[in-house]
Parts: sequence; structure tokens; C-alpha cells
Amino acid sequence: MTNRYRVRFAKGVAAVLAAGLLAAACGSDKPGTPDSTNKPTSGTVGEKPTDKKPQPGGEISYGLEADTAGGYCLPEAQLAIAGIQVARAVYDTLMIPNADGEITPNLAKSMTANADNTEWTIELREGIVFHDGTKLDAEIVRDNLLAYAGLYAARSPLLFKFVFGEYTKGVETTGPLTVKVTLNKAWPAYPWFLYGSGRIGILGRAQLDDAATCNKNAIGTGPFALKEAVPNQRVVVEKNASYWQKDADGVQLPYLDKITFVPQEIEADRLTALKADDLQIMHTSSSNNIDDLRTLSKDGTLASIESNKFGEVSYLLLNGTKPPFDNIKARQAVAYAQDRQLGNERLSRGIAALAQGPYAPGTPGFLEDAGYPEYDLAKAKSLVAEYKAETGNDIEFTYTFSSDPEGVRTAEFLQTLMKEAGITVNLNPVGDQSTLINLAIGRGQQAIGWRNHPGGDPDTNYVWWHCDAKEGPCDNLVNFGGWNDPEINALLEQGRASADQAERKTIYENLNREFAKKLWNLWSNYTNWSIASSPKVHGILGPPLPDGSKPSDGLATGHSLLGLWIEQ
Amino acid sequence: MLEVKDVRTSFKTDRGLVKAVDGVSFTLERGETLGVVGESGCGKSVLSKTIMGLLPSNASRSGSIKFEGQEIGGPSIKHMRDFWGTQMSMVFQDPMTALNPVMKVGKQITESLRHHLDVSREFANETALQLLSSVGIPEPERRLKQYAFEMSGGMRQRVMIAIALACGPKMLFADEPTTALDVTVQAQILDLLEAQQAERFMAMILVTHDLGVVAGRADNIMVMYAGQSIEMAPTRTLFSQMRHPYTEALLKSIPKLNQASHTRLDAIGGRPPDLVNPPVGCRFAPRCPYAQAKCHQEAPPLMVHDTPGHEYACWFPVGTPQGAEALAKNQGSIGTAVGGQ
Amino acid sequence: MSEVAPMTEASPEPTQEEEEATKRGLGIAAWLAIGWLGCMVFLAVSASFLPLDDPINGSIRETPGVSYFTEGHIFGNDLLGRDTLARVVVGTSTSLSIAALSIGFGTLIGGFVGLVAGYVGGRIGTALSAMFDILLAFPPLLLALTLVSVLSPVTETDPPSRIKRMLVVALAVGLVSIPILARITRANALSWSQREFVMAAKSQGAKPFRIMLREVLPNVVPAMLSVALLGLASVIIVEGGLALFGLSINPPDPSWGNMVASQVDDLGETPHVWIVPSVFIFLSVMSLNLLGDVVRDKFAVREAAI
Amino acid sequence: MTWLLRRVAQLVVVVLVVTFFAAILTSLLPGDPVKTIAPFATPQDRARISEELGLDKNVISRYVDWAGNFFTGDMGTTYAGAGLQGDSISARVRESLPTSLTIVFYVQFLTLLIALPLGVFSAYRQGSLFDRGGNGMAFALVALPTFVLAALLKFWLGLKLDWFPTQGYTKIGDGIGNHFKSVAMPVMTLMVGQIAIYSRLLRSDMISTLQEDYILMAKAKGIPSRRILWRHALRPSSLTLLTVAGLNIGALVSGALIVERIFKIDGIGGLIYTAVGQRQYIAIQSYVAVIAILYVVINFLVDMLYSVLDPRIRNV
Repeated sequence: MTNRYRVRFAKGVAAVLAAGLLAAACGSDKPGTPDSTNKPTSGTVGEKPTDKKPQPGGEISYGLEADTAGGYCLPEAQLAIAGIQVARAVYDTLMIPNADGEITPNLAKSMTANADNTEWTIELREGIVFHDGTKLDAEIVRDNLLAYAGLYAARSPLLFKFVFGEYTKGVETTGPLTVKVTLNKAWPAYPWFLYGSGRIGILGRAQLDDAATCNKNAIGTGPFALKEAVPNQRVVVEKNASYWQKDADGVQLPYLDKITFVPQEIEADRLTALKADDLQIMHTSSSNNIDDLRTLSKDGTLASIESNKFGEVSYLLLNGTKPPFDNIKARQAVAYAQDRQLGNERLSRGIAALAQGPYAPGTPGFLEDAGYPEYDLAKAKSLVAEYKAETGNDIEFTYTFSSDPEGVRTAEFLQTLMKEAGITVNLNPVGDQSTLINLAIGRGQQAIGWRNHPGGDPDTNYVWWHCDAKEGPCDNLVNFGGWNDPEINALLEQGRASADQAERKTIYENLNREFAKKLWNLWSNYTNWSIASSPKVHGILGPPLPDGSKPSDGLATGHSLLGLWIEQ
Repeated sequence: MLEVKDVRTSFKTDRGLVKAVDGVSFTLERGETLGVVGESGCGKSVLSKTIMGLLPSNASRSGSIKFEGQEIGGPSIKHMRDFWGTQMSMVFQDPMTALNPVMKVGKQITESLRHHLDVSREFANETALQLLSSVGIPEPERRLKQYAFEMSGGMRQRVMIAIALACGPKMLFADEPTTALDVTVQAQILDLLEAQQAERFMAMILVTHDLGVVAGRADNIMVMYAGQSIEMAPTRTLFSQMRHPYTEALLKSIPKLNQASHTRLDAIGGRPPDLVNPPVGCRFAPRCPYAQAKCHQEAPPLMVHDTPGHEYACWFPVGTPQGAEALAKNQGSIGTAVGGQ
Repeated sequence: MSEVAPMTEASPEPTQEEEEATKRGLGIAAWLAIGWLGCMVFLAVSASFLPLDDPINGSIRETPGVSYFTEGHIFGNDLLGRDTLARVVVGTSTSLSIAALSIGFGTLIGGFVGLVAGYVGGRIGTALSAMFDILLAFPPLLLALTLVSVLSPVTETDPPSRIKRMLVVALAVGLVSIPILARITRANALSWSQREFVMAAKSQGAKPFRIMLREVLPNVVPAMLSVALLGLASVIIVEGGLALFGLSINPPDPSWGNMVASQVDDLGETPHVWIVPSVFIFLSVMSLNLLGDVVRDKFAVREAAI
Repeated sequence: MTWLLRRVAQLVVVVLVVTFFAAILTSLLPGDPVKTIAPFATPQDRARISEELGLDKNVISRYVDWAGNFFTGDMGTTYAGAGLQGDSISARVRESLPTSLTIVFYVQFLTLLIALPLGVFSAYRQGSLFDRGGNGMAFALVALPTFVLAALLKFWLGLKLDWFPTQGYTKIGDGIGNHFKSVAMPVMTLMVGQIAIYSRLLRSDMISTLQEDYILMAKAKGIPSRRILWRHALRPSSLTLLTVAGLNIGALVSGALIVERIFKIDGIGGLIYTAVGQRQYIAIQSYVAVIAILYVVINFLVDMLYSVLDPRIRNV
């Protein structure tokens, strides 16, 4: 589809029931899975170390899963993973996560808080220039941060206003390279938000102040500069020769001269293009592709790395404000009727990792077992009966999903499974993502296939679930389920306010368990991401971060393009 | 010059073999005109196409056709192609359909000149001009650049004659050349053909369903019925002593000039026989007012009778005592004799 | 070189025998086509009575995705364990219904308007044919796309029923076919309206409507039929195309297009699931085209009328 | 001159009616376009966007605004979000239309190149093995769904044999070799069915032409078969083909969506599809107008060609 109008937070793909750690343990030997060693993964696998020295120069074509409509004016842009990957070429963020799940300074030299985490001082690196030659200084960073908070006149951010607006009291410069952010409340995880899944890039002045063409006139400090963007066709970026980072040997980064990003929505076709060397690198989260890639990378035809670390979770997003899902019995019935293992075998070639909660491996709060209901048809049936006794109605709901083949299969599978438990599902396919998202925003749905919550710090999910209203339906526009759960609200607030990592871990584990009890969302699986490439391409995860730590090996928010190089 | 002996032409169709021409023989000398007469479907047009070698692929032909002593119409189309236009050519029935509607008439004349005689464009144009004026077309220069649809019917037929004459053929087939024309111009065209034939000393076969057309113009007339020649005689003889009942019927039914073309000959009851399974005996017998039992059993041979050059195939010829007797007998009891098919 | 009619002379009318002969000789291919389409219509009509597996709710617990000629699944089953045969048979009824409805609709409207435009002629005729031209200038894809979206909007709680959705798709596609059918009918009606027998009927004072229906229409029918057959063929293909964009009938109901579309993301995964309906599409389209051709040949329909 | 004026008037009328129809149709599209454009906008933002897009006005005045801009040469921009300027519509058309037209041109040109001799020869040898085989093949090819063919080509020629790139379009200016390689598979996919249709159309018209007396007449003049076929028979037989080819251009330009999508080509069909999905009203109008203009112009050219091919039409 050419009209994927993606929002930045979710690819609303309905990979809801596709999952299964246990499935693979039971051995999946269905046709199409040639190799029974293709087990589901947890964490990151497949990066092959190379002893070759990086060769600067050359260009590659990078296959993306979607086009980004609306361009790259980051405060307002609607970026999914494909857009984020491009944004990471053009912009740098102030902070960046490392492989240990810590947030480290990037454009910032350091970021420090006062004792109660309400004042943050950001010290910037010296000598960094934007693509247009202007300097990165405290003033432009201040204006960027104000813009993201919705406090800068030239920009009108939409979603980020929810994230920052309420907390940001003021941003001021305290030196040529020093910015001080004052918050209304304590916010220990604030540095994570200055990474924002790679979306909080720092824009140059000319772009930031440009009211009309901010989306086209991309100016960042990133390793590549935007040369050309043709909707649905390609985004071409070229090496920023005066980039501020060098590798360990003192060679100027990035290595590549040019990257052409090519959106190819059809998963199988993207892999075909890679095999034909029409692309040299691509990302994918399709189980079929990943399964094929495991085989292909084993025999050396292609290289691939794969990860669900810090990943997103796919789930069934229920509307908790209206029947049947305002009743916990209905939510439980559906949860128990979901044979997730079977779904994994049938729809994901048995390679997906079943989710227990919203937090993917690597994220604090992640639990191997959060108490999420296991498949139990008898229990599901009795819950259906209880619901009927209580309300006089059978459980019936409409499931809305995007009408791509994968979405359709998942929906049909859900329908069949629910029928076994006596639950009626009406299928409502929608042609494009925007309709899906609009439904969710208006809370018009009963159930939607959804994918969200890429990891890093668990506090980043506050915006999706927290309600300010003490009772009644949630007043938070982007809590699409509309539920207002005091326990969850309280845990979110505690988690945000706490600076003690051990304490936070406990809080978020509790939150995880709370979700498994309340079943506001019915978790499916952690999203596997794979970066597949020609064997000639190396350096996918990138060089060490500026502070010397290893770069993050999560792929859900893209990867660094700094270290990418191709044998010539 | 043209010697046709026992020519048979048949077409393979879904229904079986259609014997369109079934054993026709005649000779024709240079400067002579042979009129071939018969009603629609009798095989007269096929005969001329057979001689020309213009049969479709589902047709087969036997017998001998000699042109200037040489056997023609062999298997090679290339061989015939050299004959067409230069040795023999044809004037078709309907000048509207036989002229290419999207090609200028000049081009249609010069094309065969250039192909056969390998002359220069200028010379071909010059010749075309002369041809057009010789067939009586005024303002030939303007006409050369016109299309067929821009001309009147008579004019078109003149153009076609010019095309046929372009390469100086020794023999001309005129296949119902006036049927599609207004009555007023029919005579003009026939006169033109006659004049050209005389001037160029060509042999001409004039095919028509109208005995009146050939009356004053042909040297000999051949009457065809159901693929066979049933009576042939010098024109004068035929009109004065016709012997075949069919010829008689034809003459009686000469279309009045105000009749539309292709009107069935009302005077002859019934339909022409099916050429896939022609009746045994005389083919005209089922429609013949003279027919007797013998006619339905035994086919009369085509033989010279009475005067030299007059041959006909009939057991009870018109104008003979046998004929008169047979007719009288039939008029008494029509039903019994007409048993056929 | 050119084939001349079997009769030797340019006889003014074919004899009765000849006409019968022309009608008789359909040829093996045409009979095969009629046979295939007959089977399809039979399947479509009797889909709900045939002893087939459940086409919607498969046996997800049994081995899914098995290939052809497996016990109990002659055409295999899909990833959800649904029997391909059952789905393709029910899909036949859906796809053929959509095709028949849309072309029926197109023929009815296009045929009527074309007939009027061709028979009445004059200003009305010109105005009407200008209208077809304008409709033809409208991108058909956009028309179908928008119509399906407009007539079958996404509502949260009440997805359209199978029948409604089928009607919507048929209407959208049918609308696209109107100008084409109208043009052909008009051109044929125009030429028949100038024949002697119509003039004769006119001169005898018959009412225009009556002449149109009794004199002109019967002669235009072969042309319409021929085009309608070709139209059916193209609707079957168009339905497949719409399905690729999620615009055919809603899942889980099968149609040929839906079945193909369901595997289009990975053709190698369970190839029988898309190959079987593709073969059905292929053979049906071929048969319809062939018959359309036969009708055209038999009735000597003027193709230049398009 | 009046004739030309009439043509231009006709063009204007067709474009106006078609785009007005498009305006009404798109205004019926369900869903709030503002929500589609800016899902998280506040009510004030919404009101502003609505005003900028003219959504607060009725269809007619919105249409009048658009038409005024369009006919003064301003196609406007797509809508990118709150206050942001989207892509220039005319730039998108400039990018996509030549691509579509180039491909359609190749398809039509090559199709005719193959279909003409095929049609002529199978009519000439009507009933022969060649004719019957070709006819059967034609039926098979027409019935082959595009996506199946595209997928097969992509797999064999793109991946296995690696002759052509599996996706993307290279402009002719960016390397002729790469250009032809990039269009090879899309063009082949679109051609296959067309060849069958065209050659069969030509064949049947040619067969009836070959039964004409003037063909026999040309033969009787001793003109060689080849010349008869190409010079005498082809021209009067090609009118139907021409009509269909003309109509087809319009359909191909906007309708090659599946092929565009599979081979990742930025054509006008994809533009329209995207614009409908994103509720880009102004863009839809302009694209429809462009296609309508194209359609009218092509049909005008076809009419001109008619009179070149058939002198009888010239005088009517």
C-alpha cells in the first residue's frame, strides 16, 4: 500500500495473536520451516564480527517498510520505524541509549539533574555544526526543546505536547553551550525523553523557524544530509563530510558516501529486492522474512541480525469504556480463549516470542512470567457463561484491522479461535492505517490490532496510559483504550518520580503484573526486528557511543548509520 | 488462345464438397468475346475466378486451362502473379467495393504499372493519365488524386476498367460489370468495354445474369446452370434457335430495366439445386417444365446438334418435336413429373 | 488467400441451411468453455448445498497449509486449516455474483441509455454520448475506489454484511462498465435504426418506444451479449485487483480475489491457496472471452462500434 | 479554426464536469479529513486546518476555488499537517506523469510492433496452425491476472536470472541502459494482455477486410501478397484497433496501479490511490483533471489519426 499514513508511535499492524516461546520448544515442524533450529529468540543475535577494516566510500540502497508522509519536521512529523531510520541519518539526538539499557550523552556532553530531578542541566559538545554550517549552541537547543513542549511560536507539535507540555516549566540558556530545563515535577527518566525513540532530533535554526516548509527543509547535525525526498519512491541522503565523530582510528565518520532509502511496503518484495542486490540492506519485522533470513544468513547468502530487545509489543487494544470490554469477564474470556501458541505456529512460523506484558526483554519491568493468562478453553467458556449471566448478553465484538494479508490472516484466526469459546467476532478491515488510528483516537473501536511501546526506559509509556482524572473515563486522549485504572495510574506516577533503579524495576514489574490481572490490553508477542543485508555490508550496530559504551542492540527504533560500510 | 477443358472447381465446406464448376470446356480466341450467362449461384463467377487462378484456399480445381498453349493455374501463385494484370485482368462487379477506399485512385492504377513494368513514377503517372482519358474520364489529373468515394458509380467503374487495362492484358474478364450501376450508365460502360476490347484486340469474357447485356456484344454465349455449361452457341444462333429450356426461361425472364438487380428470376419456379448433392440426371429437371422421367434418371450429354458450334445438353430440347410433346404432357399433369430432390 | 464464403457466388442472402450450419459449428473450444462456465454456475448456485467443509471457520487444530491432494483436502488447506476447495467454491459464488450483478447493472443502464442515444439520435443522442465520453475520461480506478469507500464506509461496530458489501462492489464496478456498454449499444442501435425495416415500422406509425424494443433491441442484443461476456471476464479480473487493495468483499468471506490477495505477501508460503483460485479466474476469464468472441463471430457484430 | 475552438471548448467542458464529479465524490468520502491529516490536533487547530483546506465551505465553493487556481496554472500543494506545506502537486505530476506516460508509450509501441504482424499474419493464414495456436495463446494471455504475471516475471527475470532490477524506475536521463532495464518487466507485464487483445482485434478486422473485393482486385492486378497485406488491407482494418488503443492509453495511465505497486514505480495511478487514502482533496481534483485532459487530448489525436487513415472520414 502506498498510503500508509503512519503515526510515530505504532505500526497498527494486527500481529495480535502471533507469538510463542513455548511453541518452538514443542518443536515446530510445519512445512515452510525448513530448519527446526529456527527457534524464537530473546535478545539480539546474528551480528557477525568482522576483522576487516571499514572502507570509507560507496553507497547503498536501504529498503524501508513504509514511506513517510509529511516529511521530517520532527516536532510535528509522524514517524514510524521507517521514518525514524531516516531521521537518524539526518539528525542527532541529545541523548542516546547503550546496549546496557542506559541513556548516554550524544550531542550533549553531559546531562545532570538537581537533587529532586526537577532541574536538568545539559552541557553541549563544542564545535558541532549543522548541515547548513550554523553552530550547535545553547540557544538552538533551547528552542528545539521549547518546540517539542509546544512552547515555541513557530512550531505546533501534536503528540509531544502530551509528553512534555505538562512537565516543562521553562527552558533557558545558562551559557553558550549550557541549557537548563526546569520541570514542574520530578522526572528522573527525563533524559530518556531526549532520545524519544530517536525522534527528538535537534533541528537547525533555518528549519525550526520555517513555518511552511519545515517538513522538507531538513537541517540536522546528523551523519548524512538530506538531498532528495520523493514521496513513495526514495529518500536520498549524502555524507556529512564535517560530521563531529571519528572512529577509533581517527577516520572520519560516517563511512558511506550516500544512502538511498527505498520504501517497499510488500515484505516479500523487499526481501526479493535484497536478494537481487537491488537493495543492499533492509529492515523487516515479518516472521516469514525473518524465518527465511535465518536460513539465508546461515548459508552466507545474506547477513542478518535480529533482535526483540527493547522491542515493541503487539497486542489487542481493547476499548475499556464500552461493552463488552468494560467488563473484566469479557476481557478474561478473550484472553483465555486466545491460543497464542497455535497462533505463533500458524501465522508466525513459530518464531515469535510470546509477550507477558508491555515491556520487551532488556527493559526494566520485563518479566518472564507476569501471570498473563495461559490458553484455557474451558475457563474461557465458563467466563462467557458468567458474562451472560451477569449482563444477559453474549460476548460479541468488532475487531478492526488493516486489510493487508497478514492483518487479514490474523483477524480470521482470531475469529475462528473466539468461535471455539462461543465469542462472536465481527471483522472490520480498513484500507489504510489512518482510519485505524482515527478510530482509536475517537475510541470508536471495540478491539484493534496494535503495536507500540518500544523499550528503553519504562517511564516512556506514561503518556499512553496515565489519566489525570480521578474517576470516570480517561481524560488522556492517547489512552486509546479509554480505561482509567487507579492502580496503574499510581504505579506510573511512582515510577516516574522514583530515581532509584532497583525501586523502579519493582514498580514496573508490579505494573506489568497489574496489566496481566486487569487485561486492558491483550498482549501477543514482542516484535522481532531484523536488519538484513548483503554480506558485503558491515557495521550495522555502529561504532562505540561517544562515551565509549557499546551501542544499543535493540532494533525497534532503528540503528545507527554511522558505522555502516560496504566492501568495494 | 484460351483453351478450357473439363474444368471442375469445388470448395471444401463444413457441409461437404460444393461443386461450383462441374466440367466446363470452351475455347476463346483473341479479339473474341464470350458471354457467360446464368442466374446467381450457377458458377459463372467461379469459372472466371478459376481461369484467373483467384480461387480461395479451400477450393480445388481439375481439368486443363491453356493460355496461348501454355498450361496455367498451376500450384505456384508466383507463376500466376506474372499473368495477372499483364496477360489477363478482371473488371469486378461492384466498383465501390472493388476499389480500395483508402487509396487514391491514381495510386491504384500506377501500382500495378510500377510493379509489373518497373517504370518510373513519372512514367506511371503519365500512363495513368492517358488511361483515365481513354476510359472517358474528364479532368483525369484531378481524378488521379481522388478517392473512390469521391466519384460517381460510373466513374468508378471506368477507373476500374482503367486499372484492368493498365498493363495491357491480352484477356479481360468482366464479371457482371454493370450490375451495380445505374441503368443510365450501364450501356455506357458496356460500350466502353466493347470499344476497348476491339481497340486492344483483347479476348473478353463477359459474365452476366442478363441475356440482354450480352445480346449485341458477345460473339459466343455460354449458358451455365448448376456449375455446368448447358448450352453454348454463337450469339445469333442462340437467340434464334435456343434449345435448352433453361435458356428459354432466362430469355423470358430478362429483367426489365426498372427491376432491381439480383431479383430472382420469377419465371423459373423453385431454387437452384444444392451443389453439394446435385440431383441425379439433368440438374435443371426439378424446375423444368419439359422434364420427363428420363430427365431425372440420366444426365443429358453436352453435344453439338443442329448447326456447328451450337451445343446443348437436353433430352427434350425446346423447339423440337420431343420438346413440344414433353411440354404438352407436363401441362396435363404437372405434379407427377416434378418429383425431384 | 482470403477465405470466401462457402457459397460460390456472392449470393444476396445466405440460404437457410447455411445459417444453420454457422450456428451449429461452435467448435470444441467453445463447448469446453460452456462446459467450464456451466460447472462454475453450478458450483456458484449450489455452493451452500454441497457437502463442503466450513469455508469460514477452518479446523485450525489440524495440520494447516497442507498442499494439493491431501486426504480430505483435494486442493489442500490454508494456514488456518480451511479447505481450499470449500473456499474456492464459495468464492465462485461470490465472484460470479459480483460479476453478474455488476455487468447486469451496467448492461441494464448502459444498454438502455445507449439504445435511446442510438435510436433517438439528434441532440439527445449527442448529449448522451458526450456523457459517456465524460464518464470514460474519469479514472475508473478512482471511481471504484471512492465508490466502495463511500458506499461501504468503515463503521466501528457494524461492518457491512456480505450481501451488502457484494452489492456495493458490484455497483462500483458496474458503474465503470456503463459508458463502455452504452457506447457499443449506441453504435449498434444507430446502425440498425437506419435499416429499412425500422424505417418501415416508423412509416407505419409505430410508437418510438415500441420500435426501439421490438425492432432495434433484438438486433442489438448480440453485440451487447458479446460485450457483456467480455465484461464479465474483466470484472472477474477487476475483483481480483480490488481484493489486492482490500476493496473486495470483507474477510473472512472468500472470493477468488480475496483468496489470491490473502497470499500475495508471500506467494511461496502456501502456493495452492492462490494458485487454485488463480486457475479458476484464468479458466473462467478465458471461457468468457472465448464465448464473447464466438457470439461476435456468429452474429457478425461490428467491433468498430467500441 | 472554429473546429479547433470547438475542440478546446469540449476539452474544457469535459475537464470541468469530470473534476466537479470528482469533487462531489470525494466530498462524500467518509471520515473527517482533518482527523486524517492531524490526528492529535486540538479543536482550535482543527478549525484552522479546516479553514485552510476550505473544508468549512460547501462543495461548490470549494470546487470553484480549486478550478480558479487550476485554470490559472496553480495546482496547489498537498496538505502535510498543521500549517506545513506538503508536496507541490504540480511537482508530483511532473514526476509521475512522464513515468506513467513513458511506460504506456513503450507498452503501446511494443504491443503494436508485435501485434500488427501477428494480427496481419494470422488473418492471412486464417485457420492455419499458426492462427489457431496464436488465437489460443491470446485467450490464455488475456486471462492471465496481472499480479500473477508480475510476480512470475519478478521471480524469474529479476531474481533468478538477474536480468532486470526487481523494483524502481530509472529516468532515461540517468542512463539509457538502466532506464530500459528498469521498465522492462513492468512493460512486459502490461504488454502481454494487450498484445493478445490488439492482435485479435486486428485479425478479425483484417479477415473481413481480406474478404473485400478490392483485395481480390489487388490480387488480380498481380500485386504481391505482402504489399496487399500491408498497403491495401492494414490501413482500412486498423480503425478499431486505433480506437481501442486510444481508450487504453487513458486506462493504462491511471490504471496500472498493481504493476506500479509491485515494481515500485511512481506513476499517476499510485498518486491517485495515495491521495484518496490521505483525503488529499485538492490533489485528487488536480490528478483527475490531468487525466481527463490527457484522455481528451489522446482521443483528439486518435480522431486526427482516423482521418489520416481513412479519407472517407475527412469529409464527414
